[in-house]
Amino acid sequence: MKPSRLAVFGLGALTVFAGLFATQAVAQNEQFIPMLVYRTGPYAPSGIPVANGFRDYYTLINERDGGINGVKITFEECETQYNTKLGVECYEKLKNKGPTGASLVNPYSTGITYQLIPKAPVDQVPILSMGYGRTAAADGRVFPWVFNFPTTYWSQASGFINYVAKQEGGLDKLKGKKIVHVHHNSAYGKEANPTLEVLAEKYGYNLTLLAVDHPGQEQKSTWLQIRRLRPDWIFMSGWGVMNQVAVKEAAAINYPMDHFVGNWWSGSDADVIPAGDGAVGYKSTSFHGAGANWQVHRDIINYVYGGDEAKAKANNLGEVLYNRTLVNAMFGVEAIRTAMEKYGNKSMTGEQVRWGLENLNVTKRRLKKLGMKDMLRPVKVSCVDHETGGPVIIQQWDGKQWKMVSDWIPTIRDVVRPMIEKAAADYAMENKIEPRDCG
Amino acid sequence: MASARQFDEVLLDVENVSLAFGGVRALENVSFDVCKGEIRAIIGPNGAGKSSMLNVVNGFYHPQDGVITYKGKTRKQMHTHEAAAQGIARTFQNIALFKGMSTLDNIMTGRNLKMRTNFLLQAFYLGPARREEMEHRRAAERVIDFLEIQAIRKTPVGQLPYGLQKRVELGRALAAEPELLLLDEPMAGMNTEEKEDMCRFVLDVNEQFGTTIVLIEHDMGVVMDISDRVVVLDYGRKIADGMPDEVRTKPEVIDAYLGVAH
Amino acid sequence: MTNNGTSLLAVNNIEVIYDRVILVLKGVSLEVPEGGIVALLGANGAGKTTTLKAISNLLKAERGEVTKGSIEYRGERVDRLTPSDLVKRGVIQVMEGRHCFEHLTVEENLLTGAYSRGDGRAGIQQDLELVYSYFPKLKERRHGQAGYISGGEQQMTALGRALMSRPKMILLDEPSMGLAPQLVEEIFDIVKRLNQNENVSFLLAEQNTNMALHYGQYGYILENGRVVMDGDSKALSANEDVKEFYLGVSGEQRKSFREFKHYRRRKRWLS
Amino acid sequence: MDILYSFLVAPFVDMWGYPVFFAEVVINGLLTGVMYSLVALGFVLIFKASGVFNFAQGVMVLFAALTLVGLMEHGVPVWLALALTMVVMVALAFAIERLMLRPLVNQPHIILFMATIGLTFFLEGFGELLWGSNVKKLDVGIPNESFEVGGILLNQFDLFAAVTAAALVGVLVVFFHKTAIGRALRAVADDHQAALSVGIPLKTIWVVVWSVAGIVAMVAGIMWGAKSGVQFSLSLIALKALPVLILGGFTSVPGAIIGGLIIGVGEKIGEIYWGPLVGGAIENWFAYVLALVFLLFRPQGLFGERIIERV
Amino acid sequence: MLYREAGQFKATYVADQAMLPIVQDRWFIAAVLGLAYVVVPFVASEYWLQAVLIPFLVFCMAAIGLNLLTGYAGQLSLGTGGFMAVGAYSTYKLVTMFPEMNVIVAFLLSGMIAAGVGLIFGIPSLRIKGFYLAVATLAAQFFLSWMFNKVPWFYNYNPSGTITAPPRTFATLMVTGPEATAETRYLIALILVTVFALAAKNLVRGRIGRSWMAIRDMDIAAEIIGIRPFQTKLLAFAISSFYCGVAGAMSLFLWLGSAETEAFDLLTVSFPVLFMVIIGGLGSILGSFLGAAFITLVPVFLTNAPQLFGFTMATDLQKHLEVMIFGGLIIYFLIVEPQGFARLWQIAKEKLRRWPFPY
Repeated sequence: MKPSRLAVFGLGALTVFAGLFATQAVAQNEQFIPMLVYRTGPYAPSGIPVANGFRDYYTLINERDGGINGVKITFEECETQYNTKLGVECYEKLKNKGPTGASLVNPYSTGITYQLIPKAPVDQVPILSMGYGRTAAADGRVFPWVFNFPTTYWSQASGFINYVAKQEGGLDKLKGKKIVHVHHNSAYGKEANPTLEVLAEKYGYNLTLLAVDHPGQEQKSTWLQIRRLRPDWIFMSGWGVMNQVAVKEAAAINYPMDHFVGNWWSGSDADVIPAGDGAVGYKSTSFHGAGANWQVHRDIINYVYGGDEAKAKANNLGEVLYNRTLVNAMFGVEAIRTAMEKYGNKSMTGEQVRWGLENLNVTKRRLKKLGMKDMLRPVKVSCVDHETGGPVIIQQWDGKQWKMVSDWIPTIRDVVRPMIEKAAADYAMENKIEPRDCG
Repeated sequence: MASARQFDEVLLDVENVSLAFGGVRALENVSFDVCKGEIRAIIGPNGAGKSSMLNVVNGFYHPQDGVITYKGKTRKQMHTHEAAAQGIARTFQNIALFKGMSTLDNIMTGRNLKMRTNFLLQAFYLGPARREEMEHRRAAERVIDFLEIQAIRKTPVGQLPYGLQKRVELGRALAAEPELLLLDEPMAGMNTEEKEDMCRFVLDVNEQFGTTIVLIEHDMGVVMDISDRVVVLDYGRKIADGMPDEVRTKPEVIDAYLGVAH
Repeated sequence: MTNNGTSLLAVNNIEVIYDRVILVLKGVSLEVPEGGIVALLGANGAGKTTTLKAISNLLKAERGEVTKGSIEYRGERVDRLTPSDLVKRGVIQVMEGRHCFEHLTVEENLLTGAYSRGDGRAGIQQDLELVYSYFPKLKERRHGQAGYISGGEQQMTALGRALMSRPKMILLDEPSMGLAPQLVEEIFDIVKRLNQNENVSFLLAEQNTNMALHYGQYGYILENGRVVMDGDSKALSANEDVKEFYLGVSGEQRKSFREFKHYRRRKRWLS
Repeated sequence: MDILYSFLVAPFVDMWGYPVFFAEVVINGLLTGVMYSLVALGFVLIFKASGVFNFAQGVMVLFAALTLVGLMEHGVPVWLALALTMVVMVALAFAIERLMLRPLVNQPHIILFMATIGLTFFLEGFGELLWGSNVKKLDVGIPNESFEVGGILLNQFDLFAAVTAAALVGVLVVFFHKTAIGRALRAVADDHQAALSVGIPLKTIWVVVWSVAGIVAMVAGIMWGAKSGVQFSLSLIALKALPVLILGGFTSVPGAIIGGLIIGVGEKIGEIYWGPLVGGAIENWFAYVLALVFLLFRPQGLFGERIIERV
Repeated sequence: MLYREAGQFKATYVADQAMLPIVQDRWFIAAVLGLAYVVVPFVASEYWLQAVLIPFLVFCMAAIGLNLLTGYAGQLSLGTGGFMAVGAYSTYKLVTMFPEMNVIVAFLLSGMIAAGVGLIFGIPSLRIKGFYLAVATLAAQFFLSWMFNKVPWFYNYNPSGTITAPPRTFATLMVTGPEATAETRYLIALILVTVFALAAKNLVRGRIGRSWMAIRDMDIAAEIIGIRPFQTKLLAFAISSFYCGVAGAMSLFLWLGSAETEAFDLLTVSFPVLFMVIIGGLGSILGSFLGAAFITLVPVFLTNAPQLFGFTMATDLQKHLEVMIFGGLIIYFLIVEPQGFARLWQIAKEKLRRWPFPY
């Protein structure tokens, strides 16, 4: 390259960079929600339905209702590739957009959530990490800005034990049962371990923890160990390609698939499709209904896709993770709505949305109105409890789709809650946080 | 022709050294001595074990058999850093300069053993480190002046023509202020003019600093003219040893190495 | 060059630049007649190797470029061809420092030379025998790894490898480098025989002026990227400057290397 | 003492006491190893013939599998999709030669390595741009039933993969050592410039090698893709091939296989018998430590060519 | 003739050995430093500091560290992420065990711990060379991240296994934790990088740098000169790991705020740092900066480019194009100048020196 061309290149780059400094003009009466998505990279199969769910729900609110009480939702996607560092970059880029900045952030990644937790009070952007992130954040006294309702990993694990007990005919039948937890060898994967260990002590089942190293393409040794152990139940906290391989390997060693239960990040359509028929019977937990036969889906087909059902299906309508983000988007929108009841129908600030989240009360009636009747359980958040310890439900893959095969299974609050409070107190001490008084 | 100089103090004595790689014998029972202050040449056909001999002397190869006496101390084998610390320096057949560095840096590297300051002082370029650096820079400049390579001081050696690289390599060896200098084909690939220059440097080093020199060379003219004594190797064995004029008339040497033309 | 009309290779006023900044050849012209051995003499760094590489088109691999002038082989411009095209036309270079394929056996090395030929196994086998007849030592070492044979054998391998392509013209770079006197002679003898028996022309870059002028018919002297003198071997050998600076002879006597320590005459053709 | 016992004695007692299970571990290790070798082979091919450590090999596996599965999703029959994918891989080889290798001829290894990283990024984007990032099921009709032989559970698919890999290696060994082009490939690996000078056209050689590596990548893509579905993560199996390569030597086709087998068996035994003592999931680093131990005794890898060093 | 050296004579060796003997270079560096220390903190938005400049500085530090090892001493390492993790986790442990400890002191101590770990994993370099050596460093990478994940002591037994930088002050100024402003964190990072870049430059132009380069260029010759290869390589491993360790501590405390081992992954840290070193220029401190700039800033630029030019496209399409262009640019720059940006910079200077004459 000649120096002149180099100079031109450099100058061009400089001008463009300088442009980044300029702030953009924003319209009033809009509610901005940032969307950290991962439509590419190793976790894209999960990220695509997640991103589409958010997009479709916000669009639905704008198209059907004309926004939240007349305030239009604006949103912008930023690609993170599920990479923590890109996630933080996206967050920084989007947190001040819109007339009032980001209303709330749904990080959709354990790593990114952890990064944002300390920043939230400073930036005044509440975090809604629905069913993931830091479990201890369920203690609203230490984590006023973080919400993880309707339920957490720890509650989920206790729900799984309750489900096993039910299948086996009572909690007392758990004694001597062999349960294996196959988990991703990361902070996320290990979340359920303490709960399962505490419950093992309490109910007397034998727990074996088998870690699978990232990314989990090769799990022969794990499944050899399982073949030798012959456990009665397997619980799995997997992510990405690990799920698909695990399901395939389980089928290959002829493990009874209906005793193999994934957590709610191990039970999406993408996890079972590659295994083909082998996956039939595989179960997973969830906290919302599966399928596309809810009112909200019909609304989306009509308002978002102009009645084009095929196109909606091509955009993951009704898939597990799609439904999950509909629920997630709904919680965010309802929190904003709650805040507006107090602060008036205009753009809410992060602080106001935080109040909305903390005072969120999604009732059965409200759910029906939203087109999500029975799709999930009502949720009522409080200052102390940002989790609500909601129940889980078990879904099963029948070769074509996920079907709910259980009732709502309660979680074991009296075991989980003290653990959460202890973890939160430790965090508060280490980071010199004075827990607030929730009266 | 060299006027027959007289030397009596033995600096290096190699006795019955044998060296083999796998099954291949590179040296077999080779003995010779090098006296302090002389220029000693080693000649022989390619693959006769000449370079191996140098490698044994400066500790890069460890002979299976034999002993080496250097400065009165006898040992079975040298270690490279020992050899370097005791004043043995060398150049290589295929130039072994540090290609990414400048001429000056290459020569400064030759003084490495004489430098002491630790890395903390260096990292912050504090007093002693700076003083030491300057002191050795002066020494390096003396070598540069001596070899007349001032103009290429800052040039990366990879960019230098072959002849100059050879000269820089000599400079690097000289910078260590060696007592014994091993030169492995210092004039290979040079034309007459360059060889003349190189000879001049070799002789000057020998005369001015009293450095003992062991030299491998193929150009018989050079060997005959500048060396005091010559060892001839063939297939790892010594076939002749003595004054240049004696050696070149030996029929074994003519058969194995010189050919009829010389 | 005087004996015109049958020029096999003609280099006309070429200029070579490395890395887009360093000017190495500043207008070099030379000719090689059919069946001739032409020597290219000069100090290190004068541009001999660069000239050869410019002809064989190996420059590009070193980020060098022929920016001016032309190179013709049998009257055809060849400066835009790839090295393998040139080998097919019969021009092959034997690089300085041998460059054998270390991990291949000697015979495999030789066979790579036949890569660009299309004339089947029999022809190749025949040429292999021919090469072995010139270099009987290689036959003994045919299954040895080329990385482990001696320098002289490597030079033979490199030359033999070039022969396997049935060349009309070999660009030979520093064949004598690092070789014992006896071997040097052997190599040059083979060059001569190849020239006579197989009618291969040679362009020979060489430090060993004595040898080069002894075996070559014509010579060019290169300094600092320019041709400073040319002429047939006899004329060059008789030139006072060549005698003094390239042959090391003053008057009728070979000068001792000891003498240069004290006195030297500077060159007349300064560049 | 207890610790010493549980590390040094108990695992062996276990192996001895349950020989059938131990055999199953070993056999599964071997079969996994073959799968690693399939990926490692692609690296070896390119390294051997052009001295390039091809960082993009993992992405080429993904790209080939994506192309195959993408075509099949569009209703192209399996055999035709296979053929078309091969064509695509060959076309890719042409493009790589023209746009990347030719301008970088004769550069140091590390630079070519870096260029393949650029290629990795490019192919990552390009593959997913063409075929999307969603996970795709790959089924080319390889049987996938498990059956038990003497208490050892075997899977047809794994056996099929092993046979395929063995056949590929056989073909490649013959190709490298018995054909003129194979010889030329090795010559190029030794010395680009010398190869050029004797008239070996680098262009052709590189296109051939990258095409073959592309086709090997396709085979690896089929085998691995059938396990996990075709998705981005497929490109990460390259990491599994690294210790295999290092152990087997970058330049040896049989080395890739033996290395794969050693790593496969070694890491399974390590994980199953020693993993639980330290909390499990040790396979990743264990494979490297295993390779490291071997290297300390043979610095050029098990079958790598000897480093020829002269002064 | 903009860039004239002519007329700048050096009368002493001290002046001649100065880091920047040419006056134009000194002005240029002064201008860059002025910009970085004075202008940037006032002008840059939080996004710029937090998402662009601080990571850039962290990676500069790591790249300098790796360049010392790979570029100067010639030892290929893929363990950068592992050594950074050592730095991050030891700082975390130190700061939580001794809450009174000055955080910068903790950074330096962690650097030393990382140096110790680097030393251990450098031992195989005695026997293993080149690409094969990568296995030792990869073993380090995987083993270390496994260990920090597996041994709860390292993350103070917290159930999530994630470490969070606690708020700490440096002479009343809040430098870590969420309360610390981006400007403060940026300046601290900048000071660290400046000091250590200077130290690195001093090291490589002195005895130690020369022995490293000697080992890199021709280990046998170096050995025969009297450079002990083992000690020299180990020193390179230790010092390089020290830099990486400090970079790791910086990335946790000044940039990310919270991390698990995944933040020091092979694919997201070790390889990119190696790319920076190669594309910036092996064996060049300036190159480390240029390489870090290329690898961290170009993607940011590409992400933001479409919006700046006023057109929008689907997120995934944009990302795919972005990745493709980034890959293409790497290849393009390598073809333009295989020896990296540092060399390109030199050639540009060379041209300026002669400008307007062609040669």
